[in-house]
Amino acid sequence: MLMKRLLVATAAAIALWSWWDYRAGAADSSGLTGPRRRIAVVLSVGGLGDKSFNDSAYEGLLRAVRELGIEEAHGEPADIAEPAEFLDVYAEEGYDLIIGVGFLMKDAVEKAARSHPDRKFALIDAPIDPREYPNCASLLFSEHEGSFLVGALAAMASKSGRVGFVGGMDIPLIHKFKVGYAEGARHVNPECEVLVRYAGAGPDAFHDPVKGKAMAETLFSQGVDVIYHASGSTGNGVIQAAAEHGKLAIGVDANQNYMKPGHVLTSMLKRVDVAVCETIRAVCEERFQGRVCVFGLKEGGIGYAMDEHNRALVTSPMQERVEALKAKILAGEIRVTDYLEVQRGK
Amino acid sequence: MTDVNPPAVEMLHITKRFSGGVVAVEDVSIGVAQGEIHAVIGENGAGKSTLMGVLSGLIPADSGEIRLSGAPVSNPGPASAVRHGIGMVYQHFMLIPVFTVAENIVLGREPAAGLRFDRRAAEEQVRALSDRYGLKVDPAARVETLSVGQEQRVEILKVLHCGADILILDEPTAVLTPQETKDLFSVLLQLKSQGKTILFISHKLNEVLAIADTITVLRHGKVVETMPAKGAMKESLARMMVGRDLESGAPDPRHPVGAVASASAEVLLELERIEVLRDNGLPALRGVSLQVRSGEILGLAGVEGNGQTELLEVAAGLREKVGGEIRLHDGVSGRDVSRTSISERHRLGLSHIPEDRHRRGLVLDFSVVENAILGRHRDEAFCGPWGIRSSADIEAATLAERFEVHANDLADRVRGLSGGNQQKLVVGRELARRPRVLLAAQPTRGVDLAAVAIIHRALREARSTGAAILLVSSDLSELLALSDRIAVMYEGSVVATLDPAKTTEEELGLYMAGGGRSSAIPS
Amino acid sequence: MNEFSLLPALVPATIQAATPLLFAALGGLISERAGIVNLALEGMMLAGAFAGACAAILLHDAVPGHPAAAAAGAVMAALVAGALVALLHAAACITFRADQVVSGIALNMLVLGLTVFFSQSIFHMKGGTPQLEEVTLGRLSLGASMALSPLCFVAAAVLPVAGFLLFSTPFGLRLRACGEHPRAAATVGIPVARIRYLAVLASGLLAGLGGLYLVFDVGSFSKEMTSGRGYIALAAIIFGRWRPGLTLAGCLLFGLAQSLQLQLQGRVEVPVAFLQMLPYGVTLVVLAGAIGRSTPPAALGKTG
Amino acid sequence: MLKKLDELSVSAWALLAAGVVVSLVILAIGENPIAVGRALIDGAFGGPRRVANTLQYAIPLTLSGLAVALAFRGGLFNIGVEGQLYVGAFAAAIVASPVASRTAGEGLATACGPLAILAAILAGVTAGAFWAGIAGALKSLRGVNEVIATIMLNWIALFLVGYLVNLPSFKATGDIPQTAEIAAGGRLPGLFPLSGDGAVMAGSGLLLALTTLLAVVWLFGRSVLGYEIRAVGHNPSAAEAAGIPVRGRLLQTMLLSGAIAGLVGADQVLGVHHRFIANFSPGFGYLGIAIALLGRNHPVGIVIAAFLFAALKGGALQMDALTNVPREMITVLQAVLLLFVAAAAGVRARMGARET
Repeated sequence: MLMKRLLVATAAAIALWSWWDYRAGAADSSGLTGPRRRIAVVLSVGGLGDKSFNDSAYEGLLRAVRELGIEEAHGEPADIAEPAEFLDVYAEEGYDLIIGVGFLMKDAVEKAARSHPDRKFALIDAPIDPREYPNCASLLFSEHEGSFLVGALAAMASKSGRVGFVGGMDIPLIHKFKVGYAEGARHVNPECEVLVRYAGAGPDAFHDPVKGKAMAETLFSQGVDVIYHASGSTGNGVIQAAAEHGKLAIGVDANQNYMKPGHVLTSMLKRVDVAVCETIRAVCEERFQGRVCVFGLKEGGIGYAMDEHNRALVTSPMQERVEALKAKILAGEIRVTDYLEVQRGK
Repeated sequence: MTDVNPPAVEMLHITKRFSGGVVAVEDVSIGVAQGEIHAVIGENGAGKSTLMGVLSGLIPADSGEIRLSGAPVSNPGPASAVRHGIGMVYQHFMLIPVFTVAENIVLGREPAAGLRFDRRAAEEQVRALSDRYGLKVDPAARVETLSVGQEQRVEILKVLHCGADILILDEPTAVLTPQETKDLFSVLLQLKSQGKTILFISHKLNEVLAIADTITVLRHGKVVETMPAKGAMKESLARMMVGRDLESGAPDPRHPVGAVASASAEVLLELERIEVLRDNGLPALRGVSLQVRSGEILGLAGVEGNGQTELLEVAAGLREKVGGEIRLHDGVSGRDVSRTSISERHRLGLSHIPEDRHRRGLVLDFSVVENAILGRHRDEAFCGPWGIRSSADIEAATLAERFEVHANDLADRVRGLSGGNQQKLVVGRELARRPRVLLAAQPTRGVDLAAVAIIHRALREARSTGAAILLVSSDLSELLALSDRIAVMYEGSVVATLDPAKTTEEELGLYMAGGGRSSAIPS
Repeated sequence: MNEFSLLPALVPATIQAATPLLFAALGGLISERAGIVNLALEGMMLAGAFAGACAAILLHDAVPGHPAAAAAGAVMAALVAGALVALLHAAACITFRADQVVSGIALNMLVLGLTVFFSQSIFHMKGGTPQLEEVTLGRLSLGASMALSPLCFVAAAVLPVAGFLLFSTPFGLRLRACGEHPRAAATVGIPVARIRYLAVLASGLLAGLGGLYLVFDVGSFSKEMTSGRGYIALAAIIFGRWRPGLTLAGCLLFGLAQSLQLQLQGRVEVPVAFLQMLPYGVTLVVLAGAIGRSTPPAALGKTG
Repeated sequence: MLKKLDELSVSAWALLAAGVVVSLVILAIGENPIAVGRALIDGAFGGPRRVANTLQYAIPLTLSGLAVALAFRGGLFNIGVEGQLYVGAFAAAIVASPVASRTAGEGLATACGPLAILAAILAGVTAGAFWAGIAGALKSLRGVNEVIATIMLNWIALFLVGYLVNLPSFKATGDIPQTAEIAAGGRLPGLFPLSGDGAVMAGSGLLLALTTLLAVVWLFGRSVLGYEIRAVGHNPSAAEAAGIPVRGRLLQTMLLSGAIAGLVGADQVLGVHHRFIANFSPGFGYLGIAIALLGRNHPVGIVIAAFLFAALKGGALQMDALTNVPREMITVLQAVLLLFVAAAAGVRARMGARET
């Protein structure tokens, strides 16, 4: 009897929810004709909504849908075993290109590339040997170059001469951001101090905004007034803290300037969207090949964000100076340390 | 009495079934007049407590009606019962140990000063109430520090504080000394004189005849008769309770059958200056020394809470002691088993029929077979390299037959068995060990008379084969019928050791109330 | 490494880390004092966080320009959502007499799933919401260096209120009676089920606020953002031996450990992991009775 | 026997009810529950790889269900399986990796392999038992509620292994907090091929699970230890009076439960990931609670429940990959299921209680 009442109540609650459904019309704009390429993206653990890495990759996929008329699918793994399963599912379902997002997926992509030699794969952020995996492209970024530029901006904007860095995990890939950033800051102000914090040891470290905020507040309390984060959605907390404390944050991967206008100095743009969309374009134009592609300043894969949200923060002398630095890097006059290369060289 | 005033309480056609179709009370109707003491008597399991539970609203009836002063109670439940002035003193006290006396008593109708609970007013109210009825308690004391008798006073005060006009007392004397019982009765008479209506549950006929105005006899969930107490005969009441004459085959208690141990028989169990603390840190046993000889039943009398339970638990190994020695004799020399594990004591020939079969005696969710070997499951007879052997089934079947344990299937859970069958299973299992020493606590509590007879027979048989039996019972007639000697305990000490042939229930009662310290016969 | 002393930053950081815990712990305390184990605190917090974020964003979209109204709506939504989960827990535990621990675990799973489910269907974001933009609760300044969320003060105010309610009012006496000996309470006419429902409901309201605190702290909702704080609150209750004052101490201890490990990073060579473990270890030690005996309400967790 | 069936029917009804509730939720977001159901089944059983995945996922679920159920039978609620399996996994990994990598490629590897595997399994089991034993010891010696103790220990375990795996001596080079890969000789071998070409194998973890299952069946069906554990679980006072060392049995129950949890970890390391990876478990320990309850603590029921959950997981992934229904729907389904089973059990217990 009570059970029945409970069921009725649940149904009513659900009906209420569906009535309140906020969903906009389906985003499917499939007006295109012809045989369509089918492309799948397997996102990094944490999934969509990080406003940086994953969202950026997804943005690239959607752009390909719009511009190239492909059919898309995307998977959001919930644990470390699932990326491999998603890759398998998409390969079996006959997707032409399957892109793995994030260095955590390296093993899984290699394995999938081995067991599905007739499919094309791409991996973002970690190199895969094209001689061994000819059906596999790796998409790498010169994060150190972009980090150098935002580091220079940070040092210019800092009044205390003390800038901060919040990383997700204490790992080589994040060190690459940190080292570039520190070099940029010191290039502008050799006295500049860089305080570094990491969110944690597990993949969770990239989606814990509560912790990100606490870390940023700690850094602010220690005299830091600009913080650059390379920590996925953990950085949302960093930006929030900057807004609350009247300090500055620097976004990463995607343009995060809009998140707290006036408090995000700039964002280090890592155009995962560009890399994703270009790789898809290569497949559509039948010129995909297994190789390591590096997206740097030169390729437009890396940059720093300027828009109406940070116009007031970056004065034109500052911007001129950064542009000069950028030109020097492009010209090879400044060589920013690539931490990973140093590691490999060791 | 005229019919102008409707009875204070009327219960009409009350039926209550528990799951499994067990009928607790069936079509029971009783009426209680304003200002009388109405006793409800019956054997254990006759439905007395269930009926009163229905009246107090704690147990919802399946059908039937309750009327108070002629008005039907529309929405029965504890709250409504309290509103209608019904208060019940439960057999198992409904007190909160960590609350103070005052908090317990005013709970549900607390005096308040603004939003705040007015503790001082509460204590004042309790003091006034306890003065008025002569029920002395300290309102600020925590209930967990009180004695059982004091707890009962708190319970009665609680009911009075609720403003109850109708008091229900469920076996109130079970835990009291005769003196405390006398005090209780004078309180009840005082309450009656103030116009309170009292329902009194008991199975002790003497008490009922002493205090009640009207008696209702219940048997198997049905009313046998309601009659005025004046002129009622003890024997006929007893017959109504059990449905037949009291077992005529019962041996005369003054001439126990079986081998009576001589003073020279071997001492098998020896307790020396045992000292034990209660859970609350107060002394429970103050240097008790006892010896039980082969072929002897030593009865242990005493009001509940005077240390008998603790004594048996210490001997069984279930309770720590702070002083003294326990020796089990194996024919040559006594071995101090104070530090010996329970299973080792079992091996040395000790058996224990626990006082509470549900708590200590049985695993209710185990089958009859599994319970039949509980404690003996590591014996080679039942246990092989691959686990428990099928010989356990045979053992269970044998036990069931010998002790008349009625179960549909030996693989059924014992939870579904009646209390008598459960108890017979426990007794049978413990005796099947062929113990040299048997500790028997309340072996016949709450079982039907047929089961009592079987259990008594089994205990006598064990004695005749040379076992030493230490028997604790709150049923004095049982003690007198079975024991070769009776030791009386009072406040943690043995105050007397008596010869059952030369004593009476009255004399026992005197000692149990702490009325003297002497030893009638040497132990 | 630098001349900045720990203390000025540590105090506000500890208070901020302890606030959501305190909300949940006080709720749990009330519920457990009434005899209902509340493992569902985690789910209640998460539900409060999600509903609060949704309300803030949707109201702000619907009626732009009134961030204060949206913030008020968020508070209401968090309270309602926490209460809804509490209602389910109460129904399961009290009406259906389900195992309280199991019900708590199931509800935590349920809320986790539903937040992702609905964030997907409402915002097309899996397990997250957009930024709250200008909807905030603001900050109240305390001296020069301390500006705290108003919710910190609410939590601080709820503490004595809860303490007064539990230990100084007739209602509190009845509530504790339900947790100690429900049958005894029932026999004197106390509506045990109703009081237990109210207690669990109170825990839902408070835990909902605890979740909301997190949302306003970071300005958006993200999947699993409570990350075990409901369980930590439970530990704080045990640490506090079911007393409000000591429970506060427990919450502050956990808050301190959390902020200390952030403060000390880069300063000392103590592995962060050990600082993170510390409060859990201390709770175990407290449980083991090494620091005084901890006695839960007698009827805690007993069904029926 | 009839009673057992009756008890499982509660689970079946709960499953049906939960399915109805979740279908309504799916309808509410405008999707077709039947299509979703088809995707679920296809994802779980459509093709050898998916069957293999379902099987592989059912192994840890069965084991952790057994771990929880074993403790339940002994009257203990082990919420700590998650922490225990992490500790077990890490122990197995550090034992397996040096042995296996040193002998990799050499003739010795084939000889050492089985021994290394055995040693690693043993290490995992021991470590899991030890971790559970802490809660067991606290329970039996100090009367500490094991629910809270195991929750605390879960956190400590997570931080501990998270710290250890990042130590230079254990961490493999690279960005991921994981230990070095175990060489082929140190891994659990494939058991039998599931696809024609032999590319998809059923892991020999299946054998581990089966052995454990049979051991648990024997433990509670016939063994004296199991009898005593159950007696303690149902009525510790009576067990004590019967001469059963209650405290010892409580500790042993926790040890055994933790040992099975450790086996889950060892299986994941040796048979699936071939290394320890931080945060590898998708909550096997917590799912084990749901599975034990759904399977009514009965080994057969647990296997059925574990396969159900494993199929749901595989199907959910497929659904997530190819439809608009988020996979958290499965979490919702499991939660509702658990709630219904718990409520139904409560109602039955109340109806069955004899009040006197």
